[in-house]
Amino acid sequence: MFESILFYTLAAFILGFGVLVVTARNTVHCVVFLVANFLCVAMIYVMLGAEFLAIIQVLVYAGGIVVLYLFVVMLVNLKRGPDAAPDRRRQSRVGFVLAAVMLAEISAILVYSAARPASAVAAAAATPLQTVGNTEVVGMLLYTDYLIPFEVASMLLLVAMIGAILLAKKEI
Amino acid sequence: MRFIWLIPLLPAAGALVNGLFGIRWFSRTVSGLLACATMAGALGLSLWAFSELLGLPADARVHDVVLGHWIPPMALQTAHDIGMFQVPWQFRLDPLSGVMILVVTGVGFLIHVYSTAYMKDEAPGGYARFFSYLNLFCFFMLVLVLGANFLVMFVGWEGVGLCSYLLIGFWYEKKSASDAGKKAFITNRIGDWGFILGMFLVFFTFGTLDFRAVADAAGAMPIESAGFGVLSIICLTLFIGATGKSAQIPLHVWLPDAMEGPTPVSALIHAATMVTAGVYMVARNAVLFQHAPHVMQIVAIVGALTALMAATIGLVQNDIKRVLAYSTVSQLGYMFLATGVGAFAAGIFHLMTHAFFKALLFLGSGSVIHAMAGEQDMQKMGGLRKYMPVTFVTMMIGTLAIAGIPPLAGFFSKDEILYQSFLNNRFLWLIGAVTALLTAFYMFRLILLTFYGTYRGAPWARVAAPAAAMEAAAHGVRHPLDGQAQKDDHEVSHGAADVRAAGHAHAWHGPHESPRAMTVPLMALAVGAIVAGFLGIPQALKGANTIEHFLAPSFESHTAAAREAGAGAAAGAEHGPGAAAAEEGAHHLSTAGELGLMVLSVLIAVAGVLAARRFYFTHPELPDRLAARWRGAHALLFNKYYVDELYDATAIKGTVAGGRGLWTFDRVVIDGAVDGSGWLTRVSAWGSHMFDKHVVDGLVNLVGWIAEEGSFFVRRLQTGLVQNYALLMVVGVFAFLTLYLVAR
Amino acid sequence: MTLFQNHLLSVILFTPTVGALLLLFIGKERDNAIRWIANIFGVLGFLVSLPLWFRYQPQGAAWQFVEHADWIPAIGATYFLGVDGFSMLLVLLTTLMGLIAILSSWTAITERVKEFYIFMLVLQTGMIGAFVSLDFLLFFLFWEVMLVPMYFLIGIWGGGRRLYSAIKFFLYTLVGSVVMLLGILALYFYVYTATGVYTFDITQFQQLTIPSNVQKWIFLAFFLGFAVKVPMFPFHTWLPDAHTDAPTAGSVILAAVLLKMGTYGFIRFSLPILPDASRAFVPMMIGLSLVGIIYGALVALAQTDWKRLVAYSSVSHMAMVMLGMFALTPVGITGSIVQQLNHGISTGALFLIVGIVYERRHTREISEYGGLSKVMPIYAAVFMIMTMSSIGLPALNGFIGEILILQGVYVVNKIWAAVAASGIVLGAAYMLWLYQRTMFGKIENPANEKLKDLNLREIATFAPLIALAFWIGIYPTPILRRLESSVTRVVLRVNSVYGPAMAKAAADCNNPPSAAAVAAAQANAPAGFTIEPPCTTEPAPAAPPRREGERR
Amino acid sequence: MTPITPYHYLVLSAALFMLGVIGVMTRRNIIIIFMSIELMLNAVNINLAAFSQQLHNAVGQVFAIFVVAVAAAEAAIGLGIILAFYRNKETLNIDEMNILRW
Repeated sequence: MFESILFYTLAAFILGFGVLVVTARNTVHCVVFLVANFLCVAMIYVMLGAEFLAIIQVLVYAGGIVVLYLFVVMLVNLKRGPDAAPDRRRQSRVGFVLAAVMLAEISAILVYSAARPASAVAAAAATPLQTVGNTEVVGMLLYTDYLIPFEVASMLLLVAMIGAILLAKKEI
Repeated sequence: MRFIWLIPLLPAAGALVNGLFGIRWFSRTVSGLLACATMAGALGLSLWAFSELLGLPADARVHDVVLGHWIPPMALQTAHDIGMFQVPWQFRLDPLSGVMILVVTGVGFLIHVYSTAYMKDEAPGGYARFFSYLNLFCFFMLVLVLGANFLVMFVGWEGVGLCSYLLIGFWYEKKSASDAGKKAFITNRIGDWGFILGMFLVFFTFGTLDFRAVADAAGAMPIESAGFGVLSIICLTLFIGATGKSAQIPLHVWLPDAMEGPTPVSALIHAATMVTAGVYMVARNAVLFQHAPHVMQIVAIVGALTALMAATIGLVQNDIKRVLAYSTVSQLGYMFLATGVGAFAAGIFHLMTHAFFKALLFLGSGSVIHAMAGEQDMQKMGGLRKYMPVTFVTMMIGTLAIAGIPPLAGFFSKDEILYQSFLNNRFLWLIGAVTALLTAFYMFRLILLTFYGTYRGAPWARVAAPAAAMEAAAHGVRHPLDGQAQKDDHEVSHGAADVRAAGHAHAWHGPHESPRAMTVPLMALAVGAIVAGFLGIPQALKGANTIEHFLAPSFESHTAAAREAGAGAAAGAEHGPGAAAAEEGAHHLSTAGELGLMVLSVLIAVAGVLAARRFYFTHPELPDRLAARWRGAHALLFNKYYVDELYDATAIKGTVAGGRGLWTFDRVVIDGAVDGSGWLTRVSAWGSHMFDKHVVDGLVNLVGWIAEEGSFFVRRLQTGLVQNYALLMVVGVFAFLTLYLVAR
Repeated sequence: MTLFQNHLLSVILFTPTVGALLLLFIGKERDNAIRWIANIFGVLGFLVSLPLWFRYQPQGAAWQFVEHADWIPAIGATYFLGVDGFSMLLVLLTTLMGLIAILSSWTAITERVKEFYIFMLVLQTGMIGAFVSLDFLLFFLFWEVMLVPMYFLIGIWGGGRRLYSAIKFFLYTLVGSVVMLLGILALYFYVYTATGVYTFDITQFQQLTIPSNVQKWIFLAFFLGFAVKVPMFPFHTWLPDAHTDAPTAGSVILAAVLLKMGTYGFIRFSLPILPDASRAFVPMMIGLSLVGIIYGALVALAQTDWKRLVAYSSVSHMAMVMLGMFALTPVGITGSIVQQLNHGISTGALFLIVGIVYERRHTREISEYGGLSKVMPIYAAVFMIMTMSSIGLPALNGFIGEILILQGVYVVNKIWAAVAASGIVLGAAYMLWLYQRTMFGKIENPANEKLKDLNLREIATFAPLIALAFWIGIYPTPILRRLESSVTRVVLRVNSVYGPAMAKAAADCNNPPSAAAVAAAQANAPAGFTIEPPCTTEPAPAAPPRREGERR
Repeated sequence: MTPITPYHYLVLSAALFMLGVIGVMTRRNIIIIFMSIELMLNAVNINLAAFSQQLHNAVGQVFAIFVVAVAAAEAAIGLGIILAFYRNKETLNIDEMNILRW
């Protein structure tokens, strides 16, 4: 019961902040709403038993990436509003409608599948929950089976870092 | 005698040193001395070698020296089986080459000495160049006579041709000189064509090129009296070579022109040595020729005709050197007549005596020309007897010798030839006798026109004006090295062929006796012209005919059997199978008959002399009257039977025109075909280009056009707006989702 | 040093390439540095090739200095180098003439110096490569490599209608070589069907027995490729143009080495690989050669352009080479090879001679000259020697070649020899006329009065050629000995008449003459000379080295 | 009230994703579009975490971590590009990023 209440509350916040992010006029406001959204998502993770992911979410997203956005927003310091001259060929309304219809379709699919759960999913659900801590499991996986992707990801980050420096510098 | 190879190499060394260093750095004295010293050394070595040769028993007078391989053995098909083609650098000293090296080095040495004075007015560079060429000539001539096989002989054969070319064209700035050199070389080359073909056939037939081996092999073959066999063809082709080198009909045309060279050159090369190479070569292959009697006949006829023709031309020439040149051609004809009738020894004997008196005559004429400051026209001489007594006396000796007045050298050798031809063929004897008459006539014409009568030449300043002398001196000082340029002046003023250097042009004090260095060789040669004949006093005169016996071994085949046969018999009575054949054909005359012939030939000579005296001394107007009366004949003779003109009009013009024609053919037809195929390629390229552009490319363009026009609408989708693309993506996802929903 | 010992041919082959690569790194404007480096590599190229002469064993294996490595295993192509006496001499000729050509260009080339020398060096690699390749595909590669630098040499540094000439040269040769490639491929696939092995190995080709109708077609294909290169009448017209318009160094290389590719091809490929066809085509080959001898000489007589005259004399001389070759006798083929060397030496020198005055006067018209003897005596002397060498004066190199060729031909057919010998007369005519028109007479053109005689560098370019001319003329034995085994091998393939004789000579060789005979011969010899024993003939040729590990 | 099943999470994530899509398609400020993309990534992460929990398999979380890493990289690069773009064009309007057109 408590879980349900928590979920719906969080879902409402998430979607609400999402709508605000998408619709807010002021970019700084957008960023703030985004942070709130991320925090709520982190709580969803906790609900899903993914504590480590939640921590990461808070640290990296809310702490790192969003700050990056803020910096950029400050740096560019727009003089003329980006939405001043909309291009009429963009048909944003079509996109809006399309997204809504798709959401409906996906939901329909989900509802339909929820009515007839697949056996495999049911079988997996029957197995007991993990006995050790979540972080330990994730760590074991990351540093054993997924070591190479992990290293590749770190390479990617390094490259991204260098690339970002190069791009952001005024004169190379 | 192991060092006979040094005989040719000494002059070669002299030529090399003079050529490499002398032209640049040596003074006249040094280069002249060097050249004379090498020749003296060669002469000394030759004398030594010859004396050693004499010391050997008569039938073993052969010495071979092999320096090494020239062409190592290689298998080659011959007429019989597969033989080995190989040529060693091999020299051979035998009686024949022994006589020849003495002639070459002896006369050569004297002419070298003579040249030191004669060429004195040349610039030092030209002087050294002259002696370098002269030495080189002696080298090649010695290689020619010492070579033990055809190919080594051919080295000398071609080499003397080269030197002749270089020396005739020594004053290369004159077109006539370089023309004459070229003519000599090319005419010789035509003869060489025959020579090398003969040489190839010799190898093909005998499998060797060695003279001795060839002679031995040929001696074992039957005499080809019935028809033209392989030996006859060999001899004929070799004889073509000999006609080129020895200026016989039809290749005689180069020798008179060769007088463009300096006079010592004419004396050495075109009288004494090189032109006799053909005779030497025929004599060297005596055994071959003896086995080809038909060719012998041809040789004799060609020789006789040449002798007669050249003598008739000599009658009317006015250039002193040209008279001598035709005389040389004529005497060479005699030598071929001798070899043609089988009297090889007589031919070589005449060659030797001729070398002495003709060299003497040429050098004498050089002395005259020297005295006349380059004048060569006998019409403009006369009365020179009192100005240059030594030259006169020596030349007179030479003339008497060539005319055949006993007891001078020419008498014995010429008489021997006439006697032998009388034995062989009376008609040939008749031609020979007529030629002897003509010879005596034109030679005395020469002497009379030159030395007797009154002086008809250009006047000269009796007392040299001091100013002129000083000017000449100053000129000399100003242009000490500019001999060529001064010579040009001279040439213009005299227009003569044998041009001398400037000294005379500026300070000519009239005809005068030549310096010691020129007269001493004259005297030496005069002595030779007197005594050389005593080597061949015929048995009819109680002589021993030494030279014939000495040379005989060189004209026989030396198979073991033949040598034994020869050793057993009395000397000269019975030769090897080859020589015997010639002897057998001849019928011997009694001693009285031989003496009668001798008296007859002396009478003929005297008749010629007397006729000349009548025409040119006592009644000097006669020749002109005769010439006027027989104008056609005179013109024919004066123009040398128009042979030059004939050759020029046919062979030379024909070849050059052929060359031009072929060149046009080359450019138009052959290159035209190449360019034409290039043009065709380009035309077809253009055609396919057009096809490509309008048809193939047209189709491609059509497709492109359709695509372009069709895409004009579609391209509107490409707005460049990122969000439009995103929208399209979403549409796609939407479509898939819808499909999923509908299809499931 | 082992690299040098075991890979001598590779070292020789790539020394010029190294030079060319080095030149790439030199600044364009440093002309003198470029010249020095190019010359040093020219000399170096010659020096490294000298051991070939000394270490070649005339009685040794058929192919010496062999190198073998995979190149394209899939099609059986290998990097297979080796020389016999014949190709060894041509390699030496190439390195020497390359050196001389480079040396002669010091002042003649003033524009694009760097490119010029690079092309020269690359060209040299191409030429050497063609001579040392024992793999047909490798040979073809080098054969084509030669074409490109030569094309640029003519097209960029030439004179007159240089582009026309360059393109003509390129296309003409290319047409020939494409047909030749067809022949090579035909041979290649024939060998595959016969033996089941894909190979381009020439030593194996030379042992095949191919049906004579197949041989004929392949022969014709080869003929076109090689005849264009020789060049034989009537495929010769590219030569005068290319020679005339090429720069001096180009003409020298073209005459001295490139033309030898054709004759080399005939001797190396056509004769031993296709013996039946070679015999069958003798009348055609001899006919074309005889026409070429006379025709080239007559056309040379009509020339007014100095270089063109020499070029046509080349046509005549190369026809002589072909004549000797197709006599199919040991002497004829030996003479043919010697004459190739001679032609390289004397015609190369003649082109250098033209180049000397062309550099000073910038004209090749004969009528522009005259009387040069007076102002340029050394030059005149050199020209005289080379003229004599060219017209075959005895004791100079040209004579040896001509006499061997003519003697070799004579024993086969007397008429052929007689006709060919008349070419010698014509040769004297055009060369002496040229000499007279240029060297003799008075100087009538004021431009000639101040001409400078040869300087030391120019003398240095001629000195080796003159020395060689005399050496070959007077003592050719060392060269002829080195040729014996090659010639024997070819003759045994193509003209089996000589088999027994050569076997006998080999037997003689094994039984040296008695000591007494040697002593007797030695007694007659002058001091300081030794009589060589008559044994020089190579024993029947040893089988070429089999390749270990046959690959597909 | 029904218990919270993975399907709830999936619907949530789909809705969040569609919000992101709408943002990407309707906004013209590049920064906001980027933030919309972040929303979409978060939606995916929720999805992964949900399945991880349902399948009792931590691999989903591992992937989510990778997604976070990639998102960080993408943000860094993307923002760098934005800065560069802004320096050149003085605008953040996506409509003016249209020079890639045909």
